[in-house]
Amino acid sequence: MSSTTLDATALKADFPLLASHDGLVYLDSAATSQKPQAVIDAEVGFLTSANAAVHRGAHTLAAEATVLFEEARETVAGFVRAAPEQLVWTSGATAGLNLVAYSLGNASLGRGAPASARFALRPGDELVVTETEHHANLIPWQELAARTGAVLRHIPVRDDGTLDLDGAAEIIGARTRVVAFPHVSNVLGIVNPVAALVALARDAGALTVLDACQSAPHVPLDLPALDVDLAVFSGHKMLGPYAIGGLYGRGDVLEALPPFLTGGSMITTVTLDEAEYLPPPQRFEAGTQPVSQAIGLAAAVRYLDGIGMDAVHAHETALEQRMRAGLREIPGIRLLGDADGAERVALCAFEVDGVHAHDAGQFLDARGIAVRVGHHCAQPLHRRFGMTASVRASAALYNSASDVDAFLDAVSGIRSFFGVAR
Amino acid sequence: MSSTTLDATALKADFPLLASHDGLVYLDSAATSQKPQAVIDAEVGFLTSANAAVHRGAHTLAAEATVLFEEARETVAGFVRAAPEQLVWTSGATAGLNLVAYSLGNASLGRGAPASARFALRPGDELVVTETEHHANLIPWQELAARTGAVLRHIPVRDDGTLDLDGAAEIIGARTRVVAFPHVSNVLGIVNPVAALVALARDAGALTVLDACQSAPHVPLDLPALDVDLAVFSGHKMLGPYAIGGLYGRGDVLEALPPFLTGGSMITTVTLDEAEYLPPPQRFEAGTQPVSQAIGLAAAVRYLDGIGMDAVHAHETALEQRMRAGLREIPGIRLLGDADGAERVALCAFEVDGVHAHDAGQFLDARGIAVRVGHHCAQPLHRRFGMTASVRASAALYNSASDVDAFLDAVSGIRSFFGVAR
Amino acid sequence: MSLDALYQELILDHAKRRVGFGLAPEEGATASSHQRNPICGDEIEVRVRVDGDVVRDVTWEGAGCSISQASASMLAELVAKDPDGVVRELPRGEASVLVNHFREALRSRGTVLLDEDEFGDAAALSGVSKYTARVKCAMLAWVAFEDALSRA
Amino acid sequence: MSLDALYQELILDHAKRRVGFGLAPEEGATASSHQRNPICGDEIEVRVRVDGDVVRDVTWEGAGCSISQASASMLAELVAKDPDGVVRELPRGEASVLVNHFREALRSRGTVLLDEDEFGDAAALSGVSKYTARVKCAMLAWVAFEDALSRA
Ligand SMILES: Cc1ncc(COP(=O)(O)O)c(C=O)c1O
Ligand SMILES: Cc1ncc(COP(=O)(O)O)c(C=O)c1O
Repeated sequence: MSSTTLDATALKADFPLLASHDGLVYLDSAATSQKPQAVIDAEVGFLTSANAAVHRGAHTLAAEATVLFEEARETVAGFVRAAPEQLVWTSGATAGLNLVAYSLGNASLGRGAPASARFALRPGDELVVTETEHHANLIPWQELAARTGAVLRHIPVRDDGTLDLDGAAEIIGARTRVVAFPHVSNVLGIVNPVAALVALARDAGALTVLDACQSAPHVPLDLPALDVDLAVFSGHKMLGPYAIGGLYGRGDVLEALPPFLTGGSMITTVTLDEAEYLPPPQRFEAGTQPVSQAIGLAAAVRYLDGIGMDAVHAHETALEQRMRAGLREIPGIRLLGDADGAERVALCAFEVDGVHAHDAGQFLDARGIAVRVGHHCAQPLHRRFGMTASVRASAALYNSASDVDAFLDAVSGIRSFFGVAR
Repeated sequence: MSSTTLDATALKADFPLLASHDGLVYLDSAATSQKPQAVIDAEVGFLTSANAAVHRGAHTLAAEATVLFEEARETVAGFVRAAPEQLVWTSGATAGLNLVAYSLGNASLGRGAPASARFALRPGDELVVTETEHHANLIPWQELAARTGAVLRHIPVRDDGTLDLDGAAEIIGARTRVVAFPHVSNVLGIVNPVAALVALARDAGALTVLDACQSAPHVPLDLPALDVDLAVFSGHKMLGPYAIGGLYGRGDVLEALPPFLTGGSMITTVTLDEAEYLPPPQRFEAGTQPVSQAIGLAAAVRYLDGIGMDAVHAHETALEQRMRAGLREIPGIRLLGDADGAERVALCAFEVDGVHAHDAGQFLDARGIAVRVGHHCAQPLHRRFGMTASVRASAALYNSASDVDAFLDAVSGIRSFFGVAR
Repeated sequence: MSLDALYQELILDHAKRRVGFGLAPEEGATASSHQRNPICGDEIEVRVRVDGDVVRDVTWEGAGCSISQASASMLAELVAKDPDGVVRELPRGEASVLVNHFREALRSRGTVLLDEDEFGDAAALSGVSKYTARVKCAMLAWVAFEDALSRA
Repeated sequence: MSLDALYQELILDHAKRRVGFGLAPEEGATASSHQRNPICGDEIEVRVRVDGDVVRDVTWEGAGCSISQASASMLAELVAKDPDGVVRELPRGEASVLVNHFREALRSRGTVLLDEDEFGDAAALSGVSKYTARVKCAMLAWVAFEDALSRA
């Protein structure tokens, strides 16, 4: 770790919720992260000193607000190494994925500029996702398939949690129009081989869509270098506010996609009967935008960059190894997707033999440890592993080794409390 | 005004931006309102003491957050006299109107439960809006028409800014499937005759959609009593946070509409190939919701209710009359839709003879008066009145009579500054 | 509240004993209801047999957490069999009242307790009402019972 | 900055005089560009006539605020006619450089000023760069000019 070490216990002081909840071990960051004071201050500062409508007014406040809003776009785009015009604000990852799916649906109905026609789907065309999807990267494609007659196919996952690339190579082919997959699954925590999947998709001439929700807060991201066409992430999972997210897109792809949401601020000329649309990113940003949230998210990525994503990643990798090694030692614990040597984020999902996930979670909660229980919006993945629910512990930069130890200690007491340990 | 008077100058102290910008006359509330400290405190309080994923976790924080989030729904629903399950969170009015338009589009493609079929549009079916629409209540219907083969028709507006109800009665008929209109236009400020339009729509068996963006912050609203099927409003225009809004729907209507955005937290069972959806409101709330924003919006409506919407309305009516009377006296001012005796909110849009709106706005800004200039996302309405842009002054509860006087004084200097006054 | 107060012996015990587990064959005036908890994916099927105005039998199947399993077991015992296995004869009307009282207490966030005379072992579920995220777990079987009854 | 510094005499004067207003007939190597400001709906049409490597003529039509009208007028004067009406012969390459310098100064938020020797009357538009919301108004004609030139 050397020069990239970080002191998580000191960092906690930056997070008012963690600082004020003594003894709380928050291991639910994959659901939503806690927010540093800097993010709260940025948003409150904007609301109390510069709040006004952006891209619309000529008055001083409005001009100031517009500048701050567009600077936030530059900052957040820079965090994923993108140009500002490649970043579309959304209300979150779910909204971003729906944007893409509906935009393709609109292209299929003949909407958009002539260039949009290349995205039109026809019956028999194939959309490809993985068996590991969060519902947000699954149901929008199911619905798009149902609306257009396209067929949805799934890349299988192996028992050890890695994607079956041989299977992927068989599934992705001439009929494939879209390949959508998670950078990191929110249940398995494994960093998927983006380059291999992108290569398969490129060969097939398919559009690639990356769900970067669970990687953006944890690993250094260079979206243009990953060479995907589109990618989404959510602000609230990366230390930022709720109700904001980003959709990254290659210039030529965004340029050719028809609009999704329509309304104010995304048009040039509107008559009663039709409208002409602005270029990206505005084309996809109808109506009043999440202005203070954009400024909050910019503060969040500045905070992350201040620490350094390499340091964050190194710290979290150490936590992950400690957590996984510890869980492997506890009798009656079954880890989902426990591949050896996989590159991961600090996230472990597991079953406790003889104890329902809800009960296990309740037991941990009573010991001050906040984890998530349930299917984590990934029912097909749980079914694939023969279960309906699991316990998931997920760490972030503010967790320390002692958080992990407290968690492991508590987990080792679950089965005896519920009378199933022998 | 009697017992319903309010002291706007005292109220300003509740709004940190107004309190700290000495001499600022903020008359751009129709674009976005300023936020009282109570709203900021509610959101920050949540983020620093109870922040966690809602409807998902079993741990203490998550359970607390869920309770606060659902209490916010009750509060905001109560503000418009609706039941909690009749209120769907959206990211704003634009998103709410797109939700309705896309949901109808999905029904037209055979999606949704069998009950959704009654919303299916066929070529030749008619959608009706008014000539006064904000682009947010126009373009989604243009696009829906283009996707389904339906025809979009427009209720004309009279020179005095009132809707032509005779025209409406001719347009709304057996082919009409949807009638969408603003409660209050964001350029004319006139409260439209909801009952008359709803009666026409009901007779035709059409769905009614009310854009309540510009009424919710200013007049007491009882959406069930207005008897519309669906209605939308935006949080940021009613003292609340950005990135949140509400969609109100009658129970049977929401129950029958197919989902729009899909993803997590809106389903019961998901397989790799299909999903079953929860009842409303969750069916329409895919993905992580604007949690802290919902709590902020609840604080905003509590603040408004604390003052009393009757008092707010009475105060703003007085401001409106002062502003309109004053503008009518200034040579070279042409008010848009200047009907006598119309019920209005405190909003005046006007042209200054010989001076472009942008220049007029700049002049006012230099005198500390923030107004909006441009087409205010209502190009067809401006074209109808023979112009491309206007100046719009819009007040809210925190404006005082002296704000209006300062505004009028400045307006009367515009033409001589630009050398067009004789 | 401590964890032991939530997971009382009686609850852990019922979760294991599972009174009424295994659906009775469909005969006479029988109706079933299938309910799901969308958060964890747990499912339950509850079957009732009624005889004129009287609830004769409640059986169930399903998997879930110990709260949901215990709650189903306690419901089955309360409605259809007393602790000694003697068959009860609960009128339909009273069964609905029972469900309503149960719902009210569970949604009360700890302010309304379940009465032992009325609820028997199920009174031990009072503590769940302070854990708002677990109320659904305890309610699942009761909602299924109410729904099945309405169709029987 | 005061309003008078933004709305200098020269600007208000050009907004009225409108040098180059009225599109010249299409003849020779002519090209036009139509640009809109989506915020206020203002539109402009700019037409250029080139002769080999030399810009011969810039004319325009459109309505807008005084900044946008003055900017178009100043551009027409600068590129095609000097203040005494004598025709200039600006090489294409220099014209692009001019537009780039203009854009740079206008986007600089007041840190880069327009040089009077290079820009003539248009140097009076320097002040606009502090009003970020008005930069589009001043740029409109120049963007149209650049676009027309690229197609001529
Ligand atoms: C009448 C009307 N409808 C819809 C909208 C759109 O609201 P938002 O931009 O908050 O989505 C606005 C405000 O811009 C409005 O004034
Ligand atoms: C992998 C993944 N994709 C998508 C989402 C959806 O994100 P959001 O709920 O913020 O829209 C999540 C989080 O819930 C996730 O973990």
